[in-house]
Amino acid sequence: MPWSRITQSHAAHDGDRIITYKEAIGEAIDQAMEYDPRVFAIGLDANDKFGVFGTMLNLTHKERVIGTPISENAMTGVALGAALSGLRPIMIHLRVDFMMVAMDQIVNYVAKWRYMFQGQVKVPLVIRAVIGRGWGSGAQHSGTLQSLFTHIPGLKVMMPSSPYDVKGLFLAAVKDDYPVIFIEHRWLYKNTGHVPKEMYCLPIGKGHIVRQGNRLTVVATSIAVIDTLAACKDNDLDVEVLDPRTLKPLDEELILQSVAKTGRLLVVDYDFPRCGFASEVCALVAEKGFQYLRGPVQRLTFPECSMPASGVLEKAFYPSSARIATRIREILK
Amino acid sequence: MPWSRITQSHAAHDGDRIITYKEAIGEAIDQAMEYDPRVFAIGLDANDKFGVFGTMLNLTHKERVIGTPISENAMTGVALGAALSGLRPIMIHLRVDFMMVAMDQIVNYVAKWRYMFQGQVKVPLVIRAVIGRGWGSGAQHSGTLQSLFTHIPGLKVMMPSSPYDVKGLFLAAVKDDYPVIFIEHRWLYKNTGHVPKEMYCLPIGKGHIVRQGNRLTVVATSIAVIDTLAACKDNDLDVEVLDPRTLKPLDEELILQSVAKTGRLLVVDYDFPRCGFASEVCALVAEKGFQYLRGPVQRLTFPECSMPASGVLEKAFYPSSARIATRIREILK
Amino acid sequence: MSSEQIALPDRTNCVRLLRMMREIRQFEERIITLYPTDVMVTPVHLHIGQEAAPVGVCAHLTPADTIFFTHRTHGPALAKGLSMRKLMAELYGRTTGCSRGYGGSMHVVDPEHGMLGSSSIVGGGIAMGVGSALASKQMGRDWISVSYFGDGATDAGIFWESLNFAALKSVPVLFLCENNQLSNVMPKSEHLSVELANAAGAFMPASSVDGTDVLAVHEAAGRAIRRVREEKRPVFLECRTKRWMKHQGIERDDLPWNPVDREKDCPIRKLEQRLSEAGWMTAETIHDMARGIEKQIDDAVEFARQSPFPAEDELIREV
Amino acid sequence: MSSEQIALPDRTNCVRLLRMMREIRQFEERIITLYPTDVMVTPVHLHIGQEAAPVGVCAHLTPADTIFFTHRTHGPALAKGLSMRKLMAELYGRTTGCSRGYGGSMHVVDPEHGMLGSSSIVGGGIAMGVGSALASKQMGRDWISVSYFGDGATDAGIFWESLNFAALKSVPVLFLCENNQLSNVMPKSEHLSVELANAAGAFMPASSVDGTDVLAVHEAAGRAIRRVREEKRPVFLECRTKRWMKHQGIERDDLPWNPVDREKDCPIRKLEQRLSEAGWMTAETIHDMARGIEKQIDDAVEFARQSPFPAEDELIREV
Ligand SMILES: Cc1ncc(C[n+]2csc(CCOP(=O)(O)OP(=O)(O)O)c2C)c(N)n1
Ligand SMILES: Cc1ncc(C[n+]2csc(CCOP(=O)(O)OP(=O)(O)O)c2C)c(N)n1
Ligand SMILES: [Mg+2]
Ligand SMILES: [Mg+2]
Repeated sequence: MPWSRITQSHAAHDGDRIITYKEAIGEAIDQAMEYDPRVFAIGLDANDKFGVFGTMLNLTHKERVIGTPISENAMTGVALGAALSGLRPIMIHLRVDFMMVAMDQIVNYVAKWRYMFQGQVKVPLVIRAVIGRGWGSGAQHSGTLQSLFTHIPGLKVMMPSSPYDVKGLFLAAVKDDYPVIFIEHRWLYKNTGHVPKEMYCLPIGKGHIVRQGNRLTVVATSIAVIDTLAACKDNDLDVEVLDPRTLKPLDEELILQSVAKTGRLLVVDYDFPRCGFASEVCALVAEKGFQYLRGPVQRLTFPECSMPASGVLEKAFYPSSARIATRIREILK
Repeated sequence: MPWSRITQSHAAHDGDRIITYKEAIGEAIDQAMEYDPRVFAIGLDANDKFGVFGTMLNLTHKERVIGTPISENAMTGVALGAALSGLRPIMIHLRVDFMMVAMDQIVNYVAKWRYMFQGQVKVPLVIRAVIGRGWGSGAQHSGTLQSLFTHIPGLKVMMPSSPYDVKGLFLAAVKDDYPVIFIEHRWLYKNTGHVPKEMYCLPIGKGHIVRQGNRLTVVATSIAVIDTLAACKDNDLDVEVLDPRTLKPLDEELILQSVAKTGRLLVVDYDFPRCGFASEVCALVAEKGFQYLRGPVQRLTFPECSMPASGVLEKAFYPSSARIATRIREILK
Repeated sequence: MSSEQIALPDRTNCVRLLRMMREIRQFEERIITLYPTDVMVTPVHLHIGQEAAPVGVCAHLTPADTIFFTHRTHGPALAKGLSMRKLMAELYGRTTGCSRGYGGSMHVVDPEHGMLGSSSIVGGGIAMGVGSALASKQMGRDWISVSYFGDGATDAGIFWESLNFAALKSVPVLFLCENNQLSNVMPKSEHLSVELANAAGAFMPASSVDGTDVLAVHEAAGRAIRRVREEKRPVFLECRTKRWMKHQGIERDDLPWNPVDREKDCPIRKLEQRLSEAGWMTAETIHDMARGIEKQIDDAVEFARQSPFPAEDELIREV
Repeated sequence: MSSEQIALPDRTNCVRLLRMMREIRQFEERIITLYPTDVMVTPVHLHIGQEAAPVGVCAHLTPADTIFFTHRTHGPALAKGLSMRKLMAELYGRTTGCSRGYGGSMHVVDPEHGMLGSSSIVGGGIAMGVGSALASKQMGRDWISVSYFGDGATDAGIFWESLNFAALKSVPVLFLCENNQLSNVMPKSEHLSVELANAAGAFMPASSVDGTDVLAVHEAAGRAIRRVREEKRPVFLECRTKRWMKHQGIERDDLPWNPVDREKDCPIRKLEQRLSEAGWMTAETIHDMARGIEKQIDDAVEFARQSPFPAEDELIREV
């Protein structure tokens, strides 16, 4: 299965076809499975009629989608064992919260296996984690948790924000011989964009300037990219918006270059604040790009509490493009 | 059980009795159990003849130490259920790595319970996690993982470095009606220090300047405090060493005050680097103390890989007082 | 044992069982009416059709007995004593809700009635029930605990770990599996390869009962709970039920592998018929009961509606 | 079935079984000799006394069959085909070790012989074995997989989850429990409340065998593995063994609840006696065998000693 034949595309947005984020991920899964018979999907409710929020409804190889019991820890071990034995599993979690049940397998096994045995066994395993927002679901069903995974050496973490990126990164993830945590925000699913029909892989660890600007660098992840762009557009802000696309490996250089130009940094990441991805990027810049900084680095994240259920509190909890705009204006004042 | 009668001690080192760290934690457990019949201990091998590395060998109330099967996830639920029902459990893990099996309970339950139900139920649960160093144990038996826990809202995280602190903080943890992750580095067990015989609680969230200095603030945790002090002493460095003692809540003010004086920050934390506690403190200072900074913030942590087994590699992996000294001298150059 | 063989308990008890089942049913039917108006912004997992299980079990529990259930909260919560007002207000996201609006439909609490918090992560509550029973034993008290869960939860390792620990330490807990043969849309045959009473029987006394028949549940649960209380040991009981509604939301289920006979399988009808036969209830007294419950629900809705939302600045509390 | 009732397999096979058991025993006895000199800086969990289990099982496996074991690696690793050189070099922390010095005693690998990595976290490897069997089935191949674990691992939820999934999907995996009745210093009665073959029997064919008798193991494992291969389904087998050494390290165990009769319970003696009786081995041929193995171990030690340590700058690789 010469995945090396798949184009490595660096173009930002080629193709003249416009499809949704959901279609793009679905197409990537379908193509990966068609292209390589070793690829299969496994997960709780992955094979049911809802097709993982519609992303896996129209697969050519439905027979390679395996439903599972509510046994996330063992299922991760099963996927790992299958990966070591010659398959390329795509494991699926309908909510990232359920991955906590499998943290032992993820942290102690999946992340460490390749290192512990020095590449004599490879771990071509992609774990899709769908994230979303509350709608009254409360603390146990609203996690994002990218920072936890980014903390663990041995895991790659991807959080694409556009249909183009989600397809190219997903295929890159399946092609890769390291485990990848692939985090998809469900509120992106209906978004549209240019996506080539053919298979392509984006380089892993390359970020992307999604908006040019001079006075501030905003590093944003996943749906926060969309909210930040809206904030900048609506308010005509002279701000550079950078989407790292993969949280690990991180495109440090691109971030530092941008801050070298703007002199200021805001990180917008929808996750808990302490020891989070926003902390990481701030620390990186204050460590390696200190000389560029003209003012304090800043973070915009979830507050330091779990997700509440009631609508009023949810509104207070979640960042938004309005809140991003306010913060940016304060910084630029 | 009026825990409020227990002194709140702020003195740095009172008492004329010198005991080991191990004895101090043992005494704290014993006194807590004697003082309050609701306190009990539960954990795998917690009741065996090794007595949790000797910390629980001489308890007055051995009958309140419950051994468990290798079922860390359920056992955490058991401890939580007991805590909600009127007891004050001390849960014990001989290695922090095993807590990954229980991450679902820790992240989705223990951390969220009090918030989700707005204090109508309280979670007086202390989870002791012993950490250590490799000695050829390899990647699955050498974790430290404080950053993971610090990331999660709803958990307090303590990492005392001295016999005095370990006793005072442990009693504060047992007294507290929030869950506490209590991390003890095994290499501290033989260290000695002044420890009062009577019960006392240290305030939760108050750090501590363990060495005064002017040219650099080093924030260090657990055994890194000891290594940093050795580095400073051996090299006669004009460095301020700050032990936050609790990683969450964090004594932000003390850190900012110190950096206001020294203008420079190094964080020494023996954990993985990305989205780690070192990142957090660097981000904090670059965000709220930017005006004080005269140079880049810096981190000294584990490298970005799992723990190797072979001695040579272990030596390369672990920071040491020598390496801390080198880094400090570079910063001060 | 099938319904007909079971002797009716005394009249007061029977009427109580009926009323409780009707409260759950009618409460949820009201949710179905109100839900489309978006006054409840929280996912709901309805209990309609399965009322016999929580009602038959909770009839044997005191307020001091604890219970730990899962995302499908309304049935066991009401049966264990949560007030309709507090539950409705929680669904409405108000400060007067049982969880003060922070929990939502899946996360309810009521310490006064032994509900120390429900979990929407499948499985974990089972262990909490064991922990609560351990506490009772440690403290030398006489309340017991119930771990209440669905068949899906038995897939999870924590279920087996909990059985093992409870048996090892002999703590007074009832493992109550409400087996509706479904985990979301998956039939039991796809998620579980054992008969539960059989597999659990390796760890402790275990049995199975028709969970659409409240008298059968009442009897079996009575026996099981008596054992838990008297012998201070764990017991497992499975209630075989049918889920009438979709896993989540307010629509009727239509899975081909979940054929529901809303006449035959209805626990409320079954009991009403027995009570009519016994001459203890008539169409009229039943109607009166239903109307009384409707009024109670009206009151709960009104209470919820009038209650305040939490304030934005109360977001970071109790953390 | 006890040893005497079991017909001896053919002579070549018998000698092979003996040799393999002796290799494990003598290899570990050498560890005991060398360990105090600190040439091996890694915790060891010795397999002495339990050799019959891995040897009797692995005799039926091909190199393509996969196996997933736990912290007590040496027995199953050698029995499955790991070379003494690679294992010794790993204990010495050298680049020629099976895990290139990165794994240590508890983390060994040898893809050529179906060892895709062992885990020192108890339990998880069981699921990996199931996953590997799933892969074989998915790919339409004919190798099988073995999940190899101790009695302690059956406390863990992942064991039960794995049994369930393997049974649901009918994958070709042998669950092999090496039950030494100990989890660290805890007797089985304190950590597990069921008889394993009984409890696992709810999920799949399950049986138990005297794990100190290699002929008994060989026969039972042969039967079990044949079923796994032919019926392409999971089977559970328990080998009841005795741990002679402390859980970890090089001392003899002395727990009162673990009385060991080093004459009667010795799998090597038992087989040697049968072979002597059959006239297939004599004191002399046994002695020769032992000396041959010693030479092999000398060679492994020398190989390890001569091999280089990893370089410091190779720390961050394959991550
Ligand atoms: C650990 C975990 N995995 C997956 C889910 C998603 N989920 C919610 S309810 C449910 C089905 C539960 O079935 P069962 O336990 O039988 O309860 P029922 O809904 O039938 O009452 C699933 C899979 C979850 N909540 N938690
Ligand atoms: C999840 C986890 N918890 C605890 C431990 C510590 N531990 C290592 S080996 C062991 C006992 C294992 O017993 P068993 O599975 O019977 O294997 P044996 O040592 O008897 O071969 C324990 C508790 C661990 N490695 N992993
Ligand atoms: Mg169900
Ligand atoms: Mg054992």
